[in-house]
Amino acid sequence: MPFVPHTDDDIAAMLATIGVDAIDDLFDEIPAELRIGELAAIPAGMAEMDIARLMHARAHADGQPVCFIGAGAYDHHIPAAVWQIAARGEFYSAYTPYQAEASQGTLQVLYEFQSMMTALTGLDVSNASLYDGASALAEAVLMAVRANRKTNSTKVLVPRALHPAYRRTVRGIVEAQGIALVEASFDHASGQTTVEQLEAIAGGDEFAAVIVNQPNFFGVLEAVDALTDWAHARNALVIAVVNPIALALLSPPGDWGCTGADIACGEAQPLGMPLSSGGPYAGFLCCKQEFVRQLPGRIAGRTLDLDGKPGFTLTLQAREQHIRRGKATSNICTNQGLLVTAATIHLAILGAEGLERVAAACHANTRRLAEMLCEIPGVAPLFDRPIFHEQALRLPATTADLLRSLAAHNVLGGFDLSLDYPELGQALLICATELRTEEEMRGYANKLARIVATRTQAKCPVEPKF
Amino acid sequence: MPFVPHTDDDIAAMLATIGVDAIDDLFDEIPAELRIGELAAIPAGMAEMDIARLMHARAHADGQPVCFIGAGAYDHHIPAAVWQIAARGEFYSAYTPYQAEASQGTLQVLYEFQSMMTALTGLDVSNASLYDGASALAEAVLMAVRANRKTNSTKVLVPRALHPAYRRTVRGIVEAQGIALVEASFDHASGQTTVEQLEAIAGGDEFAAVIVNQPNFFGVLEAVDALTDWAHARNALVIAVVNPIALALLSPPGDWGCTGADIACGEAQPLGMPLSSGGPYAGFLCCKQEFVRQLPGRIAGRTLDLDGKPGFTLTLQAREQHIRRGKATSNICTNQGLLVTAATIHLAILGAEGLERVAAACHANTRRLAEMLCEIPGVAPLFDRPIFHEQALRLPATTADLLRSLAAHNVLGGFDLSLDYPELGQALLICATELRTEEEMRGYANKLARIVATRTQAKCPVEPKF
Amino acid sequence: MLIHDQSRPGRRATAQAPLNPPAPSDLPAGLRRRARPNLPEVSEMQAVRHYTRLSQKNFSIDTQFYPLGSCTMKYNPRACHSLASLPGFLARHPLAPDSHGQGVLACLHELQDMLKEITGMHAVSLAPSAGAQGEFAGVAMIRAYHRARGDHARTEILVPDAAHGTNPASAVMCGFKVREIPTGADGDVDLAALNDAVGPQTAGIMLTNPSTVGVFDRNIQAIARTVHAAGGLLYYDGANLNAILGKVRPGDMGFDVIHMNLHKTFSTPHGGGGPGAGPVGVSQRLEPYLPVPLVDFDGDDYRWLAEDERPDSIGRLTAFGGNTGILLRAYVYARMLGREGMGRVADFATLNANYLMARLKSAGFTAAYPKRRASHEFIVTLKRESKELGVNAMDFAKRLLDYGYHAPTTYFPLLVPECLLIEPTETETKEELDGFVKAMIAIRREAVEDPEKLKGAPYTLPVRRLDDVRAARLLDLAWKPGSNEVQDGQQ
Amino acid sequence: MLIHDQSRPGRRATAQAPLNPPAPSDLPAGLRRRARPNLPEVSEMQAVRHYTRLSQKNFSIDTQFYPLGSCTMKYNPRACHSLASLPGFLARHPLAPDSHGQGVLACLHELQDMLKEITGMHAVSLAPSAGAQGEFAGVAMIRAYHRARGDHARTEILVPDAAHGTNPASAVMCGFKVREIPTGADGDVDLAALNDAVGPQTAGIMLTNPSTVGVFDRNIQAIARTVHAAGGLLYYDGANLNAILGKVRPGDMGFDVIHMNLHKTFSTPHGGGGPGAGPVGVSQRLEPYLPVPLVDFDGDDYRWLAEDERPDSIGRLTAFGGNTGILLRAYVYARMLGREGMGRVADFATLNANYLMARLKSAGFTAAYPKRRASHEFIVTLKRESKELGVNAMDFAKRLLDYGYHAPTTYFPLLVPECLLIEPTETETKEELDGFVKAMIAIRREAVEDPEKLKGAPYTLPVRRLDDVRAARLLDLAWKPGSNEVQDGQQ
Repeated sequence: MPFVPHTDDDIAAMLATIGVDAIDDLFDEIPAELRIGELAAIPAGMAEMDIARLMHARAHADGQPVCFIGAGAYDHHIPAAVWQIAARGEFYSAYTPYQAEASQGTLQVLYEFQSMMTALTGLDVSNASLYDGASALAEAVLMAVRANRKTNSTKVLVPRALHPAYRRTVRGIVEAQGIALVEASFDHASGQTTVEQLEAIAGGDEFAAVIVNQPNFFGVLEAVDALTDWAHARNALVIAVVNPIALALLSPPGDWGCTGADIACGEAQPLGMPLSSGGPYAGFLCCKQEFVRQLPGRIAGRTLDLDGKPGFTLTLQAREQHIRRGKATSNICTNQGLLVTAATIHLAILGAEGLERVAAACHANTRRLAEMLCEIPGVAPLFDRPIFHEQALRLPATTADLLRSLAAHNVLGGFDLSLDYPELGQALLICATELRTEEEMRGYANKLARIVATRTQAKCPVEPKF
Repeated sequence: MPFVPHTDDDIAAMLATIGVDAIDDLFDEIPAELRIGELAAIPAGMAEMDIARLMHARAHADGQPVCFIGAGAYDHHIPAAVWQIAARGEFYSAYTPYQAEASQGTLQVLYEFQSMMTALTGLDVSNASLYDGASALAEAVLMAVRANRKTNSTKVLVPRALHPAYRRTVRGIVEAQGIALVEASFDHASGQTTVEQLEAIAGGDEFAAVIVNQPNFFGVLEAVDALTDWAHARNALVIAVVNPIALALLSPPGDWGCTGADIACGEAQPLGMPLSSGGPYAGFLCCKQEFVRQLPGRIAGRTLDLDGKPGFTLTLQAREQHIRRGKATSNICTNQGLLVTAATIHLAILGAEGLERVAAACHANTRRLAEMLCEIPGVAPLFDRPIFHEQALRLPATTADLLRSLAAHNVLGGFDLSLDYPELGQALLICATELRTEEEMRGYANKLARIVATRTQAKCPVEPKF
Repeated sequence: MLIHDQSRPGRRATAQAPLNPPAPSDLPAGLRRRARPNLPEVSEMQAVRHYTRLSQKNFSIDTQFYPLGSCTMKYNPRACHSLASLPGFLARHPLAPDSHGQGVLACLHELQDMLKEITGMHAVSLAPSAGAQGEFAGVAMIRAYHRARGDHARTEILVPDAAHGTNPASAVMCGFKVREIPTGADGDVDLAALNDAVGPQTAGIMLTNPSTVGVFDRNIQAIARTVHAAGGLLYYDGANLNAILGKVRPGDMGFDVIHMNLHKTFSTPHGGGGPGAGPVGVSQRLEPYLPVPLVDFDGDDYRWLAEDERPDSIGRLTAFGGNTGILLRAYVYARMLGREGMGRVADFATLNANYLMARLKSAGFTAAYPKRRASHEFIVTLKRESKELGVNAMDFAKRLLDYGYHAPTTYFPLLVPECLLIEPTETETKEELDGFVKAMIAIRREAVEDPEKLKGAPYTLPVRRLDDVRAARLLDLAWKPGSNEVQDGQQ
Repeated sequence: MLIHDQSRPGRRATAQAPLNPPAPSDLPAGLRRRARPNLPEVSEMQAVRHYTRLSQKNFSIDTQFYPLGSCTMKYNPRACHSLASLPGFLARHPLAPDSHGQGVLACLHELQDMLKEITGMHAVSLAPSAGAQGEFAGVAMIRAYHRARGDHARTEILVPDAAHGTNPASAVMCGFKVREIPTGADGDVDLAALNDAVGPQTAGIMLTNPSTVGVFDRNIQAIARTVHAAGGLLYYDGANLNAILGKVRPGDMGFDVIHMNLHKTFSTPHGGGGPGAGPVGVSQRLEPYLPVPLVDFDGDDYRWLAEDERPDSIGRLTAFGGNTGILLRAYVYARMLGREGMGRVADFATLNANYLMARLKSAGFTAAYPKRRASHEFIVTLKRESKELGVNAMDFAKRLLDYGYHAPTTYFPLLVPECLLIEPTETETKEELDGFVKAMIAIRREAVEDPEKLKGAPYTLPVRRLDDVRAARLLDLAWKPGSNEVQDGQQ
């Protein structure tokens, strides 16, 4: 009986105390016709050494290709200390800190995380995490609609240059509440979302909020000050979607425009979370002090104990579902606490300067890789504006086809923009984090050059008909 | 400055407090002509992410061949819990528990380890570890010579069927103290060390101790009761060398013969320590109560505190070098504490029944593999006696050559007995632990069959000259 | 002391960042931040020491008995962590092609299949990140189902008063109104009230069975008939699935949709508040609406199915595939348990709960539903103690911490006054349960002899009882430079 | 409570052993054990909880300042642990062929080279498992050297009175007699006494420099000349190498053989008492005698050299290659430090020690060698406090634990009465040192106001002061069934 400590003596004594003859008697309130025999389709149990063998083989099967995909999840160095500490039983196997006195470790970590996220975003308050960046944005949209007292609008302006999966996630989560998402395109030359475009699509309508992401999905830097001021001028709140590594170098949402963005959210994965096929990650959500009571999710606060000694506790729980039920700011309960622990340790170890170095190294590597790839005939930057940390490229052949060939050589060449943005033609989004070496980038460029050459040659015998 | 926390302000303030101008002034007592410039041959420092890349590549370079070598180090399953707990900072980064009150964790672990080792060996007391099995045996020999009050002999009888590396290690460590090691051969048909052989080599001489190992290096089971009684009849102490996994099933040294072995030692590696190219492992050393003051190394004891509450402390330190200096029982200071922690957790998790299952599975796998290999023409058991957990085989071609070919196919086929025991001809020692699957064993047998066939065929054109 | 208080300008863990990155001089000055963010500047050792010491201030399953009702705090096998953390799994980018993910996809597909078998549902999606997101997805599928049928009148979701707060919150997030159904005196749903409540406006009902009062609703078949007859669907909140694993299946009870909390029943770590994983299972008619992504297997290869192949899906709940690392842990756990092990979970979780209830009853404590079998959990009400001794459930809870036990869930469910909801789980020993009973008796004795002692508890933890009112009033939610008016005392 | 006290017959962590191994019925009955060994029978969770909680009862570098003189308790970088624990390294059998070990051998060979450069020696063997084994190997090489020259009269090893106890013990293990050399009043070796002691019977001298009294022996060149002139060799005990890393090299000082404690200078973990690693370096004339195995590199491949290729070697110290996993940790640490980082170790270890000594002196404490520079450590003598206040060094040490600091080394070296040997290491912050000074001052104030308080310390640890005399008298060294007369109190 794996993980069950009962001996035969224990069972006999316990049944006698209860006053029944067999464990099965304890299920006698379940209607007999509902009881099942055995779970036939479940395989027999395995010893740890056997499941270990299976899992090693499967992990091995996934390979470890050289990864040049970013697109919302980034292959960063994680200090060895981060998970050695986060995986300590006291963090790993603790519950939500409802009994504050027995959870000061977790609670102080949450408070420190909140402190770090407010420092990074330049906003006043932070919650203690949501599921991921995309669902955090959905919560930000719901929050903005609730919080905007200047308009009654339930419309939100969403840039098309926002991550496609984010746009889909937000749509799925908020539309049931009658919120309308209006999509604003981008300038096809610059890759930027411009005030002119917003103006054109907005017309005379009111909006509860405008989403501004920096950099945008193409890696292009948006004119965040202008966009923020435009939104505020129309009484819309501004929701910033930002990459926490980029914030080491870029203007924080709290500084955008004349009065700053109102809400900032994003994906905390770059802060110490392994790629792990997409999760667990953590979404962060910060806002100005005036909106704190609309902020969903758990929040830790500092207070005093009976002896006047400082301590930490979950606070503002009256907003949450376990108290306020149907009237809560969100249904979220379990969040991503362990990932927040990792992110907090990660940020403490790196500090502002470390984070800045990571950001600078990623940026330099991506630019270097783009340079190398652009030496290949037909490969060129898609947009003419400054980028950060990701670069969109135009390709001379079908992106999907090129990526497939690269993958066969164990290179993951980037994100295929052509599917979500058919208007861009054959296009690719690349990213080279600080972990990518010159050699790996050179290897990618050489392989792509050869593949492109094959495709171009292959066309030759067919094309010169005229 | 990796791992140095000093800021410029700190340095200035500290130098001012000391009353010097520069850190270099603190080294002014070192004769100037001895000061060096820089360590030119040391490469520049690396970031963690860079050394991580290098180490991943090197670990990968070592491959993960399928291992059928035993010969003193065994590829056993280690529960995931063992090292997740042993590597906790409080165990990993603590010093020797000299301040007992601040080291109750480590001290209780040592006491529990000692309790487990005495249970396994059937002896009264255990120390808290030595470096490895071979050096533990060297200490056991020194101890036996000191402890034997019935003879003044400094001779020790060593079976040739003992691990060759153990024999070499013991020789190197004890001979400087004038101890003579006398080697006793084994019966070439049975692989056993017999009383007759001992008798023949011993003649009328006295011995301080006789070493008995069970199973012996060939995996052959020795008649330990007879050997023990023979030694005791001649006033020699008996030093048992045993495998702790085998002790789950085999008679413990404390039960050997009429009065039991006096000292037992061995390699604790099978109890939760990774193979890791040979270390760190841990040697264990147990003995009868009467010899406790001759037992080298640290020992934890249970006692009471000022409030009468039980606690643990290092005890009998008066035997040790830091108190007794040149008159100590040994020079050992640092031992293998962290490995003992792992072994203790490992034994607690497995328990006697778990250990028994591991032993039975290893034994069954080795027998099964031997069966498969013995289907190959020319491969046969080397000895005719019951074995445990390892099996010696006769081969139809040069062992080293066959092993090299197998290794090229990523199979480590066993230990080449031919080098240390030329009298055995071309011979191989195999071991298949509980981790080896039927498929892996079948793969080994098929590969060896093919290789043997090639060698035998290759001989044909050359040999039939007559 | 906060990590921020240990910060000194210029200190840094130099080994942890790239050594000499080129300056990003191409970034437009106007878009760059003017000042560095105020993050702590500490050495690597300071960070390690700080967070190691902080961890020691937590209770956890690895250190204490944690009988927190409705939370299923059982042993998290360490192998689940190490095997889900193999480099091949950790390094895989979520957008890597399926060709470079056959290992992880095989695990996920088999997990889908096992969860179908366990729950008796037709299909499973692993996408939801936690229970509440599973609830959202489930209710969204109910909504999608009715809408697809053109049945726009169904605007109401029924929820028992004992339900978790997430149930009504999730229903509201899906645009529904919530109608509460009372619990009968015997702990089962009040059938008459249910009959009165159902109608053409009923989209569905959300039920936990065994319920949060710790009993199995004996009328579940009648409830299913009633709701189905009215055209509504049944939603199963899987928070208490541990109680019935291998004994009875929600699908067989008549449920149309279910979420599971893998961080409860499948023992993935709670991590101080998460992550979880909240897969949803559905009957055949709801299958088209499952959230994406799903894992498909054609006999040769595994692959993700996304929006383009699942046009009727309620969509995507997070940017990528959900909490994959947690799903891998659940997979390892499920494979170690196997067929036999799963039934034993329910057996021994139930045995432990009934034993603990019997012991506490015979020690003079009041069970809220004394005539019912406990499921895997049960409620003790301290109403009498509160009245007679002036100490409440919270005082008991805080004092238990001093005895080395985590407190049970307090003041939930709301319908039982001064309640402790106690869930011992199957992984605890009889000795541990006996120790808990001993502590409860000792605390009641203290309550008689010195009630003030309880009101001051805890005494042995890193802090005494904390002032929640002050926390909510002053809202000190983040360290700011110079904001250290509240500071740790030294030693 | 011992793990044994939690044992119940038949309980077991079933996932951890093979499920259905065949019975070993072929084992002769007479050789089988009659009864199962009395090992604890517990569940996996019980073991995890027990050892997790035990760990919390330790002080450690990861949790406390640990200024234990001569032990170099500095930060153990976590990367060293994770990178030495990569599956490829852990899975490698010690007898696997060199073809399947080029990765690990490359690391070891480079480590040999780095240690040569750091120490100024001609060749290095990584074989010794710890410092004492390194000493044994070093002295054994001295013995082999003299014997090879037919110089059998050299039967004596000189050892200063301040030396670590391992020095004389190792010399005796190699068959030598030990002659003690006194330390002068200024902390340096008494040169006159040395001159008197050397002679044709002198095999060598074992020195630690900086010595265990925390000063660099300024006469080291004269000592070397004296011993060499008498035909003896110089052995360098590398316990204090941290103090001079990158500043001065034992080889340049005139030493012929040296051991290094990688668990000190190269920051591998102390692990509650080990494992360590004690590589030995030698000058050219001792090179043939190095213990095996050694790692050789021919420009293409790395390979182990063993007895057959090293006929004059003193031999093998353990069955296999030594503490390889520890050597890998040291390698990672050395590569992270690099050329610049190594010099900084000595710089800041020395800065911290001199700062702490200066602060304690100005707070009124007595340095044993007040006119000398501290090396990386220094001695405070509490002789005056002992005489005037009746509290001794041990009382200070125990009371420091209550203040959250591990005690310095007490009563070593033996020649300084009531001494505390204090080594802060380079990885501690100024704030931590200041906190320690504050605690020392506070404790002295307590000693004045309430000396009994100190004698009862510690108060805040899992146990009060332990009775060592009882421990040595009653010798309770192992749990035996029914032997629980000494039992933990509950709660």
